Amino acid sequence: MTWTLALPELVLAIAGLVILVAGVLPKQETFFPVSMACIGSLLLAAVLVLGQPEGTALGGHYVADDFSGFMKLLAIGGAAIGILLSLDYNTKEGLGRFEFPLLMLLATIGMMVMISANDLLSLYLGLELLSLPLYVIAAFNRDSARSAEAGLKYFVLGALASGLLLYGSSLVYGFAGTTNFDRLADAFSADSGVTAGVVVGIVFVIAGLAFKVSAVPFHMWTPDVYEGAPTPVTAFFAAAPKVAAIALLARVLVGPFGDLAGQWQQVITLVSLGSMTLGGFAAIGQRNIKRLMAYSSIGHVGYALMGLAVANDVGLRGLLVYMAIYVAMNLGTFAVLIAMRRKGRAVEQVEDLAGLGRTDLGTAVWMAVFMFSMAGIPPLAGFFGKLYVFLAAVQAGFWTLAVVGVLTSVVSAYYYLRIVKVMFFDAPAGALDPAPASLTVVMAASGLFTLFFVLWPAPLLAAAQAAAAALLG
Amino acid sequence: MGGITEMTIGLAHYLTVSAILLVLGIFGIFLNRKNVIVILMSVELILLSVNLNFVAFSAFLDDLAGQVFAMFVLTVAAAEAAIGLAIVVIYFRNRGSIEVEDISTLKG
Amino acid sequence: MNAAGFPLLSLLTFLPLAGAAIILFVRGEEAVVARNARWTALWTSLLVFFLSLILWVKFDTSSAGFQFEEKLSWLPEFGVGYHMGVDGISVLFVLLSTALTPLCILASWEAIETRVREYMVAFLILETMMVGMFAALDFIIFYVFFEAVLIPMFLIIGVWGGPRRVYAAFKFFLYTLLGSVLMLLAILYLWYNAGTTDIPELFEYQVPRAAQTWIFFAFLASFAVKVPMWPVHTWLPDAHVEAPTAGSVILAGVLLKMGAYGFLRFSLPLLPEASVQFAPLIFVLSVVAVVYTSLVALAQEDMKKLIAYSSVAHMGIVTIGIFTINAQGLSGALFTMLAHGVVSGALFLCVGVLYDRVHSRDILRYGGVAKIMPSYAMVFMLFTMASVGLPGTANFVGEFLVIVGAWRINPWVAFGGALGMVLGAAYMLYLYRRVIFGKLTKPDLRALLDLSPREYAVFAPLILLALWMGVYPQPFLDFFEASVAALVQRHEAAMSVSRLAGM
Amino acid sequence: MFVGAIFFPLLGACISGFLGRWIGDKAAQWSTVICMVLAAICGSLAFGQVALSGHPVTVEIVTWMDVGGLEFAWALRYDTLAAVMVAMVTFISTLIHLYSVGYMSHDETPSRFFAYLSLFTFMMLMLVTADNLAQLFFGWEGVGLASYLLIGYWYDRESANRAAMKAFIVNRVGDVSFMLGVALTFYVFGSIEFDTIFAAVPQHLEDRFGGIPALELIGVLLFIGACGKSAQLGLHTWLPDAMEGPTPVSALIHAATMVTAGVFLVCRMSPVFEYAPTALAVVTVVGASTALFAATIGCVQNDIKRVIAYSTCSQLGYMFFAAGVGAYQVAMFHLFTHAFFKALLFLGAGSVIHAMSDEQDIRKMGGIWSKIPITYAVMWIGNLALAGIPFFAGYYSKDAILEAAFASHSGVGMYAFLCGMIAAFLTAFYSWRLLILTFHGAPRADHHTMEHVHESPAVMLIPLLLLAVGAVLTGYIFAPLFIGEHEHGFWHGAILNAEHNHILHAMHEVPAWVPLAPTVMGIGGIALAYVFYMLAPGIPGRLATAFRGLYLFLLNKWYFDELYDAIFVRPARRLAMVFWKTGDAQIIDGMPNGAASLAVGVARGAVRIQTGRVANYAFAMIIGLVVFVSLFLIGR
Amino acid sequence: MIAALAFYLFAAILIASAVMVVTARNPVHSVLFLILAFFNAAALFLIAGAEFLAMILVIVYVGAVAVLFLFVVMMLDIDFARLREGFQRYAPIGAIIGGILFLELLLVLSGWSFADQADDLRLSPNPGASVTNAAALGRILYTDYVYLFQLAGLILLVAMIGAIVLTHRERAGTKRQDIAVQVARSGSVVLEEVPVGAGIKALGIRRPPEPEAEPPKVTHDAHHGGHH
Repeated sequence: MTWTLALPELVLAIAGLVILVAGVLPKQETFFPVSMACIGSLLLAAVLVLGQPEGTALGGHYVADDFSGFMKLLAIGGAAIGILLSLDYNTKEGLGRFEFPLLMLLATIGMMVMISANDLLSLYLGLELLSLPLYVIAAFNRDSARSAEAGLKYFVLGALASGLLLYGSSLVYGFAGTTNFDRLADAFSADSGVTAGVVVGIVFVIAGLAFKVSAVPFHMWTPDVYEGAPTPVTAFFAAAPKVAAIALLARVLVGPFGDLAGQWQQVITLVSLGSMTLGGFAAIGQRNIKRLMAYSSIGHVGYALMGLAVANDVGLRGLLVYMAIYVAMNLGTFAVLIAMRRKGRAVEQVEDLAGLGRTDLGTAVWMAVFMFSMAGIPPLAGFFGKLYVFLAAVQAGFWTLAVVGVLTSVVSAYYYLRIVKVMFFDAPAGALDPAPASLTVVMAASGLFTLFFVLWPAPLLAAAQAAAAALLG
Repeated sequence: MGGITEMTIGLAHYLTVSAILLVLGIFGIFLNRKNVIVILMSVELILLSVNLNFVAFSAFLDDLAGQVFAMFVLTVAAAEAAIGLAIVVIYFRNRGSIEVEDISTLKG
Repeated sequence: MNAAGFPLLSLLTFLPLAGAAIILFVRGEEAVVARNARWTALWTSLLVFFLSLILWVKFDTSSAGFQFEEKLSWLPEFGVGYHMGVDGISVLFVLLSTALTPLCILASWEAIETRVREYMVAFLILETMMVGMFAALDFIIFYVFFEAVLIPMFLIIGVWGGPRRVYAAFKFFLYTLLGSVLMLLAILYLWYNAGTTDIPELFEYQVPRAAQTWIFFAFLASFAVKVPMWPVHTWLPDAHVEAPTAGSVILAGVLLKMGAYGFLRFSLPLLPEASVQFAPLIFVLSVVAVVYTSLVALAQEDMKKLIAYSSVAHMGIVTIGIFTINAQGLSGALFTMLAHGVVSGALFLCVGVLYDRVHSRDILRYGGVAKIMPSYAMVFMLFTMASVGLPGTANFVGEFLVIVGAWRINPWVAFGGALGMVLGAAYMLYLYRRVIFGKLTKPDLRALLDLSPREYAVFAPLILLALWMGVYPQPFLDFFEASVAALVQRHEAAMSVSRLAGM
Repeated sequence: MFVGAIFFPLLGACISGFLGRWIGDKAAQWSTVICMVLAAICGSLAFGQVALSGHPVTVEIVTWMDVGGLEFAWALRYDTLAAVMVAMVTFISTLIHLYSVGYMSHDETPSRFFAYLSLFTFMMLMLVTADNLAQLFFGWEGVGLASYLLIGYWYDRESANRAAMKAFIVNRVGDVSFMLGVALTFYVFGSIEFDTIFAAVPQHLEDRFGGIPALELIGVLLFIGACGKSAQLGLHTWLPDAMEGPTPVSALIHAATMVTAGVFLVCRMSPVFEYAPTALAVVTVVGASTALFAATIGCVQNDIKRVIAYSTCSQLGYMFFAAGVGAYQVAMFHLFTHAFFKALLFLGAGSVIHAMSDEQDIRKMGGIWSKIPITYAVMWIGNLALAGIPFFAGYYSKDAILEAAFASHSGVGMYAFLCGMIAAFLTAFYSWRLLILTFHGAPRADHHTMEHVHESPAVMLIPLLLLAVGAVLTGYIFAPLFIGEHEHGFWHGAILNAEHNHILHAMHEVPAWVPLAPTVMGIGGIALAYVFYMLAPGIPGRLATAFRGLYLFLLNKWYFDELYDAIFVRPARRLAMVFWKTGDAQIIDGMPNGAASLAVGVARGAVRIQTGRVANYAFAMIIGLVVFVSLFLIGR
Repeated sequence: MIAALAFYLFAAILIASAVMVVTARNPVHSVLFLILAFFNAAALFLIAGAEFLAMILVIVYVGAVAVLFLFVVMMLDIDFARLREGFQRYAPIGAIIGGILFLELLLVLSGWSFADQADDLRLSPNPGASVTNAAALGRILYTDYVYLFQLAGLILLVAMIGAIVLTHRERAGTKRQDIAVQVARSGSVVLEEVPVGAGIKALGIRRPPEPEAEPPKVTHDAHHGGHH
């Protein structure tokens, strides 16, 4: 058994245990060193992922390929930056406890398991390993009713979703007699076709996963949880887990259920349409910027799923590129949101950004870059994300998706612009506190990526291309 | 073992029971107005129905994977219950109530 | 490599960005920063302008092909590359952009008092986008620049604009965005069907007849908004009114040309059959635009709004010219675009002169200005007449050619276009009469100073251009000649092929 | 020489316009005058060389446009037609410049005035020497601009501004037609250069455009353009209002030169018109009608300048119908003589106004002939010429016109003849009405004004005298050249009479009463005026009350202004408001604004689903699930 | 036959108790019915031949999880009287939706059929009567499923950390030895007055702590100095 294939996860798990012990023992709070250690081990894992060979291992439950490599790097990156983002905030808000980065680390293991899942069982366990820490950190600010409510909602609905996923899995298992993806693919490629039962099972599975990516109509938790959870947690939610869930969705649908594409495409299309539309409209009236970002992320998932709905290499490539760009600009945006403090208190209304262009030009410029990018205005990275999914949709003749996509992107541009407007056009509402270095670095890094992606998009595209090819086999 | 095949109880029976449990669980989640713990219990019901499914399939396929799956589901369900209850506890500490209707300050 | 011997177009495109970067790194006291920003922006834009004169000198007017080409691989496996180049159709617009920018910066010298640094940066970025758009020879690159213009312009309108700037900025942004995203779909379709987005290569690709229709409308959605054509023109008056003077100048001078340029560059060569089929629609819309917006202009009480509506009317002439698809019409359209760029830009500057002094654009607020500002009155008169299309000024040449060209297609279209001459005279003279002529009854106007040396410096080049283009337009026309001829020829070839296929 | 004649005025305009503020008014004025003198010398020399010696020249300056077969240049085409005009324009313009030095001596910005005046002259010269339609249009619009500027010269007068705008816009209406005519010309001939067109006319006789013979259409379109400039019936409304400008302007532009551009155009395009009989008929009818129509109005106007303005309008009508019946030479001749005596009349009127302290209403004048004898004398000469009294300039040309009209033997010709005869009678009548009311009778002005009545200075009188000489002699001197025996050598092909056109011969062979008739009519008109205003001053008033309707009709200029106001101006304004307030602000903007509020509404709706209740959320999930499952089961 | 009867019996009780779980007014009753449901499910497992799972269900689930529920329900001093009766407003339509779902499930489940090659695709076929259920599971659990087994361990770890991090509090009253502080201690003794009654709500279950009023800092030295 070539257990070494799963070295990144293994190393990360061991690191997690070591850090846990190391974090518990000292008397004083070990938040900062533990965070750093977590980031370090994540980076180590990233390096290991880069050097990971391809193959299947551990009883066929684990698979490593270009796709998993791509998505894992994305997820790990998102997680590492997520921890980085939390440093300052948590300290100031009194959430500076070492369990926080550790839970993120464990969640990251869950993501990696999900991404590498090659079996319904590892899918489920990975998902749960991701979800449980998320439930906890959503409620991490335990003295805040909002945080607790966010955690509770997320938990209840998450449990329901995983119940549905499981029910679907059981039906699939019941039909094919196996939970292994490769074997499932064999079962579904048979000429005799599939029964209604298994198709229903697949719908249940899709529903469970759609919950995790917060796609309509399984998105309802998103705004509430985004708003209630501590901001760094929201940042984390919006980035890494989404990547993992999308990866999982792609892997499940394209892998074992690939031959049933005709069946699930319409579901994904509907989900994508719904998400884009809701993401476009619902954020318009929002005043809480985290809530706004929640709707925005729903919309983005809709665009990404457009690539999945197409279900070919172009579409998957678009999906992957989209997710990569989405993660980058999202982290940058949240770096700005986390930096939003006035006189030591975190603020999160859109109006609190008023006049930022005058009081803190740097932050405002980055924020504007992210907003324009999310709106899909070239030459910023967000445009290219959209470009590739639209290309796929147009190419495959998914005109409804493409047209609705571009139209909702115009609608959504409105609320992104509103933020720019508030920052630049409105009179200052009092200066925000200066952003700590860690946040500035994240802003600048993702800002630069967003700005200059246009110059050299080829590597990302090539990687996405390879990953898509790997997924399609 | 292996006596299952001789029985008159068909797969459909199990599946039907499980489906009823599932629907009951779902009802418990979205119809009840009482307290959150009941929702958690409904989740348990759903998981139970899933397990029943797995076990039934496992039996009729004569395959152990289903049982293993069910076992893991049980494990995870336990973990989930622990965390869920912990969250309920802190929620209660904050609000002094766990009524379902009250959990609605975040909205819009 | 190209006639200049170095990547001239890229330099022109990205040099302003370098200037913007320099400005961004200037720190210090606000006044010092502002001064530095102004000078840096001015010198950068002047440098760009002088560099762009190389285009003027070295451009081979006898060739219809693309010149000063540059190619870099960007996404080779997708058939997308960084490809720059100009032909007779685009070269003068590059020059127009580079020429107007320094003037705009000069015009904003004192008008912009707050956040000068950001303003100048936005302007230089805007220049990059404009030049890049006209020089791009790859559809995706084109689209990138085409859309990116929105960002600086949005900020310019929104930050330094008038009281309703937020509404105007949003309207401008969303309107144009809505149009362009539909075009994006068409681009994507072409991209994957032709396997490339390189414009010269795309020209080789024959778009299936069935697809032409909807691609045409997708392009129309984008370009019509940008032009703007009736009835999607209402963003323009709002944007113009609220934008700062220099913003209006650029908006009228260059941004409006982007739509028409798009028609010329893409709709005609790529979709010959659809262009012919829907030309009547365009004609109807254009004639309506000419008459309708001219009438609306007549009723305006805001100087800028009036001129904005006049822009719509003039652009109606341009679209008529484009869809005549003959040498006169196309040349006329191109010339009108250039002329309109100069003249309406200058008119906005004229309004700006008064606005800077009185801070009102209300026509009724003025009267008898000629008495105290005779030089200004003269300049304003000149551009008023140019806008009216008096022979000997820039606009006439273009309008004349368009009408001659349009007559060959349909005399009624020519008549409709020509009606603009009467109405144009009506609203422009009405404006002039109310602002410049009349009795000087407003006491505070007596204190106004005539044009300052800086303002002379801004107007002088425009006056020269307006007259030069009117009296001796041939040097400009020479630039288009070969390219327009090639365009017409290609179009006719395509039409004859399709006719053969139809038989 | 050829270039100088054209560009000296431009030089003068630039000096005066741009440098006027630095060099002072005096220097500016005189520099323009000197430039004009130089131009006049050049013009006369050119006239000598081209017209008298018969050496037409075309000076090409530079290519103007060359677009896909549409090619033309800036060029000065000196044939006799142009040379006549150049000489006449430069000469009269010089005199008027001179006159203005005196007339405008009390003005605030004379340098501006002289700049406009010279600019106008330049544009006019460009017009007449154009060798293609585009350049002609350049001059055409250029004079329009100058006219606009000069009419609105006193820009703080509301009425002047209005008049200036009206002039420009009404002209523009004609110009549209002109432009279309040019476009059609290009469509038919593939060129708009005169030489090419004229040479190609025979090949295009049968061309039709939209079912109409192309040449006819060209003719009509160009003629409508000419109507605008020459204030013919329908587009004449601007001319009387144009009298808001300073009097020299009225003399130069609205009498002698610019307004004749239309006639010039028709003559210039004679090779085309010759083959467009219907167009010519239209020209004739419109011209004749205008001649009569304007004359009727002239009889009741009270503003001294307006009377002369309507007279101009009427005389232009004569020219047009002369051209309309094919007698282009005659039209040109009348144009030529008319320039002198009409300029004289206007300047004389200016002198009167000057004397009367800027009073223009003839009802408030009278009894001043002895105080300004020279002015009185030249006014007499001018009126005699206008009325066509033998041996004055007008006699030769007007007689010839009426003969030509009679000789054409066509229906429209007879109509023209009839109108012309009546108009001749009315012309004489209103001329003497003017003369008598202005100079004779009891002084009706107030005492103060009367005390200040004085003769104008020499700088104004010299031009008057020179013009008076012209008004007396030009007819006699130039008649043989223009329409007489030397006609062929003189015109040298600048005007084409087709083979079928023998009008110039036919007009000499009319019945004997025809040449006499105008004189009789003229004398009759004078007599009537004498009766009405000298012998029995009560009659006009009684007539006015007796035929009140008619009187008001005439006084209000046939209600043309009111009509246009009702048909065009007010509806346009109303339409403009409707388009703006309803069309743009509500309907068109309604779309984006409506879409925006719709989006907000949708957003509210979407947010309302987000109740915050877990159970609802779960419910939504289940609904989604059920929908998808159902879709699948149904879709399978 | 007996098995069938047993199945029907247990299934009926299972469903009935499940209904009671959802509908019972008192959450404590719900938990108890849940336990009953588990027992019956375990019986069904037994009938299906999954003895080990049945045992686990009873021992682990009923013994730990359900009791945990019970514990929490009892611990939170819920005002049962206030608990709302009945269902959500949209109960009818909800019921319809649920009914549709149920019917659909029945539709697809009643005619269940396996994939043709399901037999070949099985990962861990039942070794047969020679091995007990527990042994068979044990054999594969630590070999084929070791990866997942470890993952499950991690999940439990997460649950542990999560439960602790959420609910565990450093109570104000407890004192821990902190050597560093002791070493760094300077001569003075600082006493703080603890708010009266803080310890009543034991076990850390209490309302969110009111922002504690700054306790009046009384320096004993000064106090002493003042009196003596």
